Amino acid sequence: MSDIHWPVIVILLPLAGGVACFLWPRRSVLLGLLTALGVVACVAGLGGQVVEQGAQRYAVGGWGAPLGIDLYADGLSLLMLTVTAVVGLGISVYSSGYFERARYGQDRARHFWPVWLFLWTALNALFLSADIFNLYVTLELLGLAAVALVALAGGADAVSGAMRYLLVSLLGSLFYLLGVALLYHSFGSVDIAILAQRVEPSPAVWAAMGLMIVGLLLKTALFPLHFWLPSVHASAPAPVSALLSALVVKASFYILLRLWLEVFPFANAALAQLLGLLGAAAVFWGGFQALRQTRLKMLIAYSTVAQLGYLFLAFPLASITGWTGALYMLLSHAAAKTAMFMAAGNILYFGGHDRIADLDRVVQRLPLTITAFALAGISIMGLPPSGGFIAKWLLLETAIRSAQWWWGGVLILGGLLSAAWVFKVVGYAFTRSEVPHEARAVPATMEWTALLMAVLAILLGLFAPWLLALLEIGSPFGRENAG
Amino acid sequence: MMPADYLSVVLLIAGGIFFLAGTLGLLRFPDVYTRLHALTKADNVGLGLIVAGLALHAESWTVVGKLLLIWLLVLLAGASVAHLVAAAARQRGIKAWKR
Amino acid sequence: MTLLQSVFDALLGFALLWLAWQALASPDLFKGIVLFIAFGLLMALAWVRLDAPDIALAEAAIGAGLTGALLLAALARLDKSSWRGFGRTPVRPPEGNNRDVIHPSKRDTKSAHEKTRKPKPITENGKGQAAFCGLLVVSLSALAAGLGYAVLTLPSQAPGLSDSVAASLEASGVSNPVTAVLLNFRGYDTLLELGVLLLALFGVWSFGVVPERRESSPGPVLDRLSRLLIPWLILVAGYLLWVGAHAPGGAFQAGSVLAAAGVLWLLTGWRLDTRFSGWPLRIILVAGLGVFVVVAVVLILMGGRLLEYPPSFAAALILLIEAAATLSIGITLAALFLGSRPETGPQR
Amino acid sequence: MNPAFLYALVGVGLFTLGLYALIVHAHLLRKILAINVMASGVFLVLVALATRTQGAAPDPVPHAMVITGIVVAVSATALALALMLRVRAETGRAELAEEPLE
Repeated sequence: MSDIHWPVIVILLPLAGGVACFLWPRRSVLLGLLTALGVVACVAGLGGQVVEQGAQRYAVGGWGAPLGIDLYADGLSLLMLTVTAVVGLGISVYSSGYFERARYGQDRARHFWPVWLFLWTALNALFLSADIFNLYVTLELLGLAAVALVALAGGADAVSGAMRYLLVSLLGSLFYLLGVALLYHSFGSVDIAILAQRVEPSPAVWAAMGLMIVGLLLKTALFPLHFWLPSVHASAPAPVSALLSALVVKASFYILLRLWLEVFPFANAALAQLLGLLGAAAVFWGGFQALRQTRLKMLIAYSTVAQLGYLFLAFPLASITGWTGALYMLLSHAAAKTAMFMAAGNILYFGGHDRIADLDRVVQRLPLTITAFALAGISIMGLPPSGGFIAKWLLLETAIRSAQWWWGGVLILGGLLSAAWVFKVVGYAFTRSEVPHEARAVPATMEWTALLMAVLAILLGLFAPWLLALLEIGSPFGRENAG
Repeated sequence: MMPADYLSVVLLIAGGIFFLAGTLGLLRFPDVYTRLHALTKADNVGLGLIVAGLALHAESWTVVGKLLLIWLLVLLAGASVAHLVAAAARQRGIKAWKR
Repeated sequence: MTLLQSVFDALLGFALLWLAWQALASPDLFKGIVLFIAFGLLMALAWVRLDAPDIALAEAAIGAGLTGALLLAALARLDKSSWRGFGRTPVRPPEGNNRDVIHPSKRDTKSAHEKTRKPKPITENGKGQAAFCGLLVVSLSALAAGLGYAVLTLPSQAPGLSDSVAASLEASGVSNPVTAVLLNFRGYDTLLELGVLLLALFGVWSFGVVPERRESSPGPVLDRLSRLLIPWLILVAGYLLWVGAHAPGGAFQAGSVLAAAGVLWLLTGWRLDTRFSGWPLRIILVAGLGVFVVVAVVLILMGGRLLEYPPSFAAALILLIEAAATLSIGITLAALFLGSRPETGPQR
Repeated sequence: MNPAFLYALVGVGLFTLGLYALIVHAHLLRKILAINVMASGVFLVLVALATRTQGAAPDPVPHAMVITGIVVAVSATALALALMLRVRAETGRAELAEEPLE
């Protein structure tokens, strides 16, 4: 068991699956689902290996850094891989219903699977890479796949959104790559661990830091660089919106986190405060905009802007508990937001529109879907016993302990804003709209997947101790005592 | 310097002059047809002279062969592309320049 | 001599900046693209000056050549206004319009270019726009100055990996260090990169069918030229592939030369027979990535690590991977030029 | 001046020039050109700095990285151009509508 090359299999399996879906388009749903199951099993295998033996380093080609590329799996990467696997499986199952029978014809379905499996490959490769240039390649693979998936929806909004997303994504990658160039020429390596040993402040390193942070923030859509996100996430097909919100924006955040912790440990407190402030602004702006939206998917997209803001509150707090809280936020947001976009997708599928004011007794007609939405809402608001609650609790605890209570205020006010829009949507779900709408039966798989993801978001609150222990493997956040 | 070196320098400079003339023609001639004429004629000879100049310095016959091949391919491509450009221009109704 | 070189470097650097500026600022899109191609060729010259002949080849073939072809093809399709709403179903331009598509009259092209002559204002009022542009110029100048300063303060000794590459070159199976890095030391990057290329094709195909440009018959000259050149291009591709093991060249350069042959062939009006545009085409497209993955898996099953070539097989394995990659890169790039999935035979 | 630094500065110049054009121009084809110019700038910095040790052979690792980068750039360009044609077909213009000022 222990000598199986799990990190490699986790990357190559979805890649091979994508190629297979391309070769046998008529079998793509079956192949895609099988691949999804296989990837989940392999991530579990990797998890077992990491839990048993601690953090893993894998030298591709046997060369080892700095000449070769290293893969690295510790608790942090394992957690990201796991959330990708779980959400990915959910999205695969959901998509098998959505693309098969929705207004997207057979043709759209066969285009979806190869691209989605390549996107999964990119995510797994990204979370396992220990090499900043290799991370650039995975970022490009991720970005192009995401753009292609957004454009699958067709129509002026989706296509324009995809185009804007592509330009933003390429711009972010180029900023990042210029940073890579400066780091390589300063220290002669692109391996994160080696850079961490050699790095010392210099003008080139400051420039690299600025470039990489801006590039990654652009991709992560932190306020005020979020301008592209709402229209893209709102116009994509529902499962794609789910995976963009749950996984894709988190990937660039993950790189940012790794670099911040290991390569740029000398980054000063002022910068951290700035990131925290931008995060707080995102929480308020996103929450406020979400409240103003009239379309359900647009509302959920703005809530993503707000939720991404919470992740950055950990930067000024800068302690192990703070980082853990941010990671837990990422995790529970992934599950909850997947459920929400799936629920929105069901409503759209059912009634052909997502105008909040015309939800028209959806609660009676799609009870599972509305339950999923409400449960996901509980996690987004941060009420116990959900995953969102644990995350906010950890962040709040750190804020108070490090005498920066105002960040705690942001958490609470942000929660109130979320509560306001969740109740608004759920409220309209009970009312009868003036005009009756045509309605179409939603496949059971789509309703149940949404519900399962929402239940997962709640259950995350109960698994917390286990997951937090997992996160300590390889101590990605350093060993200093919190507080 | 060997006599071959002098010859090579002369050839290279002569090639450069032809290129200069061709470029001047491209910039100064009044319409697409005359510009093509300047470009292809002068540059083909210029490249030929430069190839000859470099061939004198070549270490082996394979290099000479490669240089010659480059020249021939450029001749072929240049002539055909000049024709295509001119044909396209004529199709679009661009009149030849008259004094 | 060094003075001459410095003057040349300075002129080249200035020309690069000037051409880039002209290409981006030109009111005529066609002119902009042509200037961009010229920019790519000068970049190739810069690579030669920087002792990077491998990149010079790649830049000339891919950066200037193929990107230029892609840009021009896209511009030509942009000018046609007769096919609104392609995507769901293949829409052919109505028959009556065909002449227009074939011979865009002077007026047509002019109007298409004219449309882009006035850049759209960023904001409604002109004063606001001027202020915005001013602010932008100031902040970007500051960015450039900061980056320039950061670059200039780097130590003048590069702490690169030349020595480790040289030390391991023996075991890599090839003697061209760039190929060794691409296919062996950092082969995993190349594996993912082939994935990126294939993914771009998935994406382009998923956007739907681009209306076919019904070209006028290309005429005897182009026909003859392609007949003469294509065999040569294929030969050159094979040569570049082979020579890449010990001299500048390799799969990417070879693949792009192959793609150039494909583009030339497509320009003469040739289309893939529908019998071959299903399975056979797909197999070739995924061959590069597929062979790479299969080699990786076999090596792991034999007890090695991912892409850990046994030194005695390294040369052969690299050549095998490169050969498949060349074929796939060439065909993929040509397919990207075509712009949409070739119609498949009646079995679909 | 060491030519390595000269070319690196040209690279920085191209990067900023491309960024300016990307922001200012509305036409998508120009934006795509701008991205390509920016990429060339980054590649130039990456390779130029590798030759800055006087008298030593250049470092091949950045060369390989740039070849990877060039292929990624052409893939992205192809995708962007195809998408531009889709935008043109769906909206009638090869420009993006201004982002609504929320």
